Amino acid sequence: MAKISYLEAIRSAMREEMERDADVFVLGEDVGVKGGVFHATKGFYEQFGEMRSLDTPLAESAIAGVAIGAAMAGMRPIAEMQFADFIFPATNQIISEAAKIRYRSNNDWNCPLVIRAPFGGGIGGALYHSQCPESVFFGTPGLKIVAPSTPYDAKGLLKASIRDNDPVLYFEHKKCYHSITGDVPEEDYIVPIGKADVKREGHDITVITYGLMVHYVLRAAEELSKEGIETLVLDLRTIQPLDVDAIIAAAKQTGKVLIVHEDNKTGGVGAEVAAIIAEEILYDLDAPIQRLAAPDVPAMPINPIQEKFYMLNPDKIAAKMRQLAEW
Amino acid sequence: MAKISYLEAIRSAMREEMERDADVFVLGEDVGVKGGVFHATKGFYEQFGEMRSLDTPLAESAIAGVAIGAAMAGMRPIAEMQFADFIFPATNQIISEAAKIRYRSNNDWNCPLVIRAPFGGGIGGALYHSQCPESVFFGTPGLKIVAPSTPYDAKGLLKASIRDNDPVLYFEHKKCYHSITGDVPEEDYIVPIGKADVKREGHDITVITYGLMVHYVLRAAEELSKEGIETLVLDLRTIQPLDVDAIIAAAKQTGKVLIVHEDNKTGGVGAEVAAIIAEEILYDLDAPIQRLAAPDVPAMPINPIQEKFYMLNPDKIAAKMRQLAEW
Amino acid sequence: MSQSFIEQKNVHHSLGMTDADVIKIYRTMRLARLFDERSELLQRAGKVAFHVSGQGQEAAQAAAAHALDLAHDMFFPYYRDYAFVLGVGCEVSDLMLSLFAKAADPFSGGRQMPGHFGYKAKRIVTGSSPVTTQVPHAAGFALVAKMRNQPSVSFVTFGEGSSNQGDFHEGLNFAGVHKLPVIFFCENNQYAISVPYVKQMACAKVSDRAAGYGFPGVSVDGTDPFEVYAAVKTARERALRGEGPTLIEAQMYRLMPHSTSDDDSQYRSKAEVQAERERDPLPRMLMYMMQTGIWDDVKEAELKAECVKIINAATELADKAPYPVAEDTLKHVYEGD
Amino acid sequence: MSQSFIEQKNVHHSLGMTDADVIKIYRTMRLARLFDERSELLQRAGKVAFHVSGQGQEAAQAAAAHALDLAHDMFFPYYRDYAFVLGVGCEVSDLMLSLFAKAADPFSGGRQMPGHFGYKAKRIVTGSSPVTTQVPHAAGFALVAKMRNQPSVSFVTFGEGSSNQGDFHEGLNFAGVHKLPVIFFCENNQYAISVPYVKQMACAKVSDRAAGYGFPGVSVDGTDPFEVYAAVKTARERALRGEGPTLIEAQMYRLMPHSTSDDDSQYRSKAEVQAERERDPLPRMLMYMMQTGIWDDVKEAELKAECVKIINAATELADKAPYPVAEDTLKHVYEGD
Ligand SMILES: Cc1ncc(C[n+]2csc(CCOP(=O)(O)OP(=O)(O)O)c2C)c(N)n1
Ligand SMILES: Cc1ncc(C[n+]2csc(CCOP(=O)(O)OP(=O)(O)O)c2C)c(N)n1
Ligand SMILES: [Mg+2]
Ligand SMILES: [Mg+2]
Repeated sequence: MAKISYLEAIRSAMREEMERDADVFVLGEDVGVKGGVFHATKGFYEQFGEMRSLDTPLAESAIAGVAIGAAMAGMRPIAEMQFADFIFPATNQIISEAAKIRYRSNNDWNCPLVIRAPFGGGIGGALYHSQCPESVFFGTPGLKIVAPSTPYDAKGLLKASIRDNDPVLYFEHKKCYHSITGDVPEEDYIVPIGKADVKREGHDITVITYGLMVHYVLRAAEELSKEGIETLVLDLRTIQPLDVDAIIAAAKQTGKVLIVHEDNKTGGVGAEVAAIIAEEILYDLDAPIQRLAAPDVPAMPINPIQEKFYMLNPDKIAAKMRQLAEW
Repeated sequence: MAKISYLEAIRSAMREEMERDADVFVLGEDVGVKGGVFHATKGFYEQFGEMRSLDTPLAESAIAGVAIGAAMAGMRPIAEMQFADFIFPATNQIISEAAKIRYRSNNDWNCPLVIRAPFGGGIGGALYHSQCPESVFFGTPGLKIVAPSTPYDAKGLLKASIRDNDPVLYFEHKKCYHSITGDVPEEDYIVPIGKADVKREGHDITVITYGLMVHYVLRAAEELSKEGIETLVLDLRTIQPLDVDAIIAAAKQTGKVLIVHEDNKTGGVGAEVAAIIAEEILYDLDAPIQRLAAPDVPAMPINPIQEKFYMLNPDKIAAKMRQLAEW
Repeated sequence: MSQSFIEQKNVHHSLGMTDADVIKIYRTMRLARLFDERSELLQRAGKVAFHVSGQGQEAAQAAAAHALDLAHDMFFPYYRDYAFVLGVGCEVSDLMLSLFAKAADPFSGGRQMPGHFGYKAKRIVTGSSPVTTQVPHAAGFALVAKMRNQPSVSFVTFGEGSSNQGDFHEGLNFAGVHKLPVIFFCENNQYAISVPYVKQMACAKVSDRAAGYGFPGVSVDGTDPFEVYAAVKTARERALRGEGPTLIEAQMYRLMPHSTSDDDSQYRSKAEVQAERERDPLPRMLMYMMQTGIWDDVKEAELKAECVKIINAATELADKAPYPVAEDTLKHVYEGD
Repeated sequence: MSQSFIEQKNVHHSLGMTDADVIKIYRTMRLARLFDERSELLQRAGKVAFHVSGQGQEAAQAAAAHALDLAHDMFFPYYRDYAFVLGVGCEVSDLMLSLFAKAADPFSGGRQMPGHFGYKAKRIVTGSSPVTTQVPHAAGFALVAKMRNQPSVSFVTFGEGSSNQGDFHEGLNFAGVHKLPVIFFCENNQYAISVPYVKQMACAKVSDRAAGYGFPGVSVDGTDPFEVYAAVKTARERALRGEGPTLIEAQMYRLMPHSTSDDDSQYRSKAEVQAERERDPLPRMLMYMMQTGIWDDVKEAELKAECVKIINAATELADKAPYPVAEDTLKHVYEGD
């Protein structure tokens, strides 16, 4: 075990997969010579050469589209969207192409592609360097979507994504890059796509979340624990396909469910989680299914006052959890 | 009152608004000389001239982007996406631009744009001429989204959309164009955005739906009525912002809720509707909140066997409604 | 509007083509045309729902296919490319099964519209309806060919209207920067559904666009199979030498309405279409072969009979073939399901 | 690398410009540079979080602004265009309020990053971060000018890297087809963050791309305000005559790292940057004015003092200005909220 940062987990997952499999390569804006604007691919250019850490022109639809072509040709490309906010020019390639290649060809072709996209806010990134765009792609069958919260999950899920034979959107939280560190095995491992993880056991209330919010929820849970309230924290890890069994089990365990996400509330992943619970185990519930999420405004402002107002934090989450516990 | 088709309702709404307001114009692929591939703009070229029924190059991002520019310049453009399936190249313009213009400029600029997009299946359109893409845009604050089911609503909502000072996505169901007719007032009227409509009263079960499915649900409700089950049918009409009050009232009325949509189940609008109900009135429910929707596959196949398997129909809906009633 | 190849007797020899090459190209054109005409009939008879025609575009398609390496190159055809896919090894029965949306359709198992190709065994990459998405894919395959040092060229086609999409620009630019082995082949049939060339773009030729990507653009008479063949051969050799892509614009005319759902009298005159029929590549190719002496009425009758037999057999096969099973709708969303 | 305008004494007269015109452009450049340098300092001092620099691009920006009609034209600047927005009427205090993300920021009320302009009263259309989305908007405004027969030209800027986006292609094509009054102004500063020109596109000049849209493309020395002024004037007149758009490429160099978050030593040498400092438009413009006799050391000192005073006042104002109110986060999603 070694303690590494979330960013290093991502970098080492890619590096190890590239060392293991010559078909793996990265492409994107500034991923080559510079090693990525967040340094996720630092050293790759030197180690693997230009063609395997490929600086592309500033054109996301081409980055996705060329990667899709390369994936169909038998490679395992990792395409980087510099910020998740800039994934939208590639929407057509992702939704009309990557997601539908296996299905439309009746299994003749497939598309083993990973698209990495740094997402999320709280870093003074303003409207266009802070977004959580997962709900745009969530609900498009054919895509897998992951959003790890810890270095262990980040590394294991990225390896699983690279080895997956279908397209995976890999949302990595920018604010976790340096602020979150954790133990990671020295040896090769994966975290399977589609499996949620109980990050904390508890019998009073259940909180279901993913991404940066996992850490905020855990902090809030610490706080509540001092007050005698024990929280089960389920980290979805994979957003699509959702781990329905784990969601049901976690909800049943306490009968009181809060779903927390950084993305705005309406139409978010939390809606589906709530709908699943309401459909499957309504009678096991002891309280209405609650959601806590960002307000329904287009994106977070840059000034610190409004960014803070927009973003959730452990205090806001703890308040809502307390309410639920007292229900 | 005159009995007109759903398509004629759309066409006459545009024509009347263009006659009323010189700032209204249409643009899109084949909307000019040909009058649109579905003839929604038939006669406009002759009546309003080339500049107001503008044939564009085959480039959806430009259609949206130019329309956004024109809208900011003070016009009221109606941009047609030839099929809703082809809206995806314009995603960035819609989500990053149209939706955020008012917010990011702190109310200095706004974008009174309508994007019309024929959506939905059951017409042998295969994977790429049948899709329901509303869930991709649903949950993006700053956008309004409507999806009318009747000629009355289609006309009234299109007029309201054109007069709205914010961007509206107007999803019109291709299969309704000729198959659905209905009474429409001779005089000018609008249907307000954001208001759902009870299309049938009932005290046994509640079905919440929109688009083509409204008609299928009504047919199923007829059927069930013969069996003594009376269904309240709520037509959302506007998908964003959802009419929360109407949803809550309709759900409360019977305590048994089924949400039906043509779009695939996971991450659909139905998830949000279910989540709202589970959050607001859990204790008023007499049954789990059910959803009936398309299977989670990328899109419907063209062959009639699988298209039929994919699409909902009154029988499949009636079966599910019966189940709910007997709960 | 060159009549040149008809007037010349041995264009094909000067290009290093044998008589058999010419006959092969002609056969492909003939087969594609007959398939196309049959499809129109089947649609009108209500046997199939929809057909999108490639009539008028067969010379360019068949000649291009013949100029490529079927063992190494990768193909990204668009929906009118019946002659092209026949030229690279598809059977008429494949096309018919797709037209009838039957389970045995090798392109999609009856899932996609007709004209949506994809057949790994034939090196045809799966395509979709939203136009031009295949252009970056072709660059992606070419990138891999370059990485793996394989003698493979990506050959991708699209209409002139589609050259206005962002993906055209981004795909050509990417290929240009990395000098990838791609042939971008624009079938300029003058219309994007109802919109004529002048309302689609303001440059005189689609090939003018190549200048913005730093590689050659050429325009050829797309009704002249020899011009097309030569251009594709040249582009292929250039690509294999590592010199990068070429944009070829094959100028032609869409003889039929956009699809069986279209009424072209809404936007163009019968007279215009009639005049363009003069350039129909099929009779002109026939005339060339007759004049060159490699063809005669007997051979033509034989070929026609053979082709009709193929079409009839394929139609019957496809008509009788089973549809996919309903529950299979759920298959192949992800690996293993 | 033309030194021409410095060597010539009266370039500006030959272009019909008065001495006052030249001084105005210079003043704008000077003010922008000082603002830029101050912003760097403020960022390093931790007073503000982020700055994106326009150093090296001021000549092109200031000269272009001066060639436009501030009462009729519409402006679509990109994030480095401080000199441009100052040239069309913004105050340094506007820039500072935006840099500090204060409530009184006229561009966004403290919502957007610095360098994200938008100010209806100054005819500046709101912009965003995803590059090139503004290009079709500019065509949209120009379409409206054409419909309403207004003497208004859309002037839109972007980096050369951004000319690889689909929206560049689609926007220019649309404007070309409809001969819209737009000036597409590419500030080619040789880098897209770390990616140098040759890895971005394979054409020799960005202006080569105009050929694909059927309108003129010209490349000018973007460090020469007179070349830029003349090109913009010509393009504007052409647009007003109804002859359509022009693509202008102003060639220059980004003297600073991409932004305060960037370390440019990761991808370019100090020597390269040093060499390019020779072309810094500011000292060269000063030299021109000195040589021409319209400027002297005293005037220079006065101007500098005046500018510093403006910058100081603006900094103080912005520093002390209040942030937006937390709950206002919820405002302006839709009309009336
Ligand atoms: C992205 C997208 N938008 C719209 C359509 C609808 N559509 C199908 S074909 C076509 C015209 C294509 O014109 P062109 O590229 O010239 O090819 P042609 O049909 O003339 O061969 C259009 C608009 C589509 N398939 N994809
Ligand atoms: C669509 C999109 N992708 C990525 C980015 C991140 N990004 C910001 S600036 C930039 C480089 C822009 O280069 P260029 O267009 O040459 O302008 P310059 O910064 O050199 O002035 C990139 C990649 C972005 N803003 N938008
Ligand atoms: Mg065409
Ligand atoms: Mg640049």
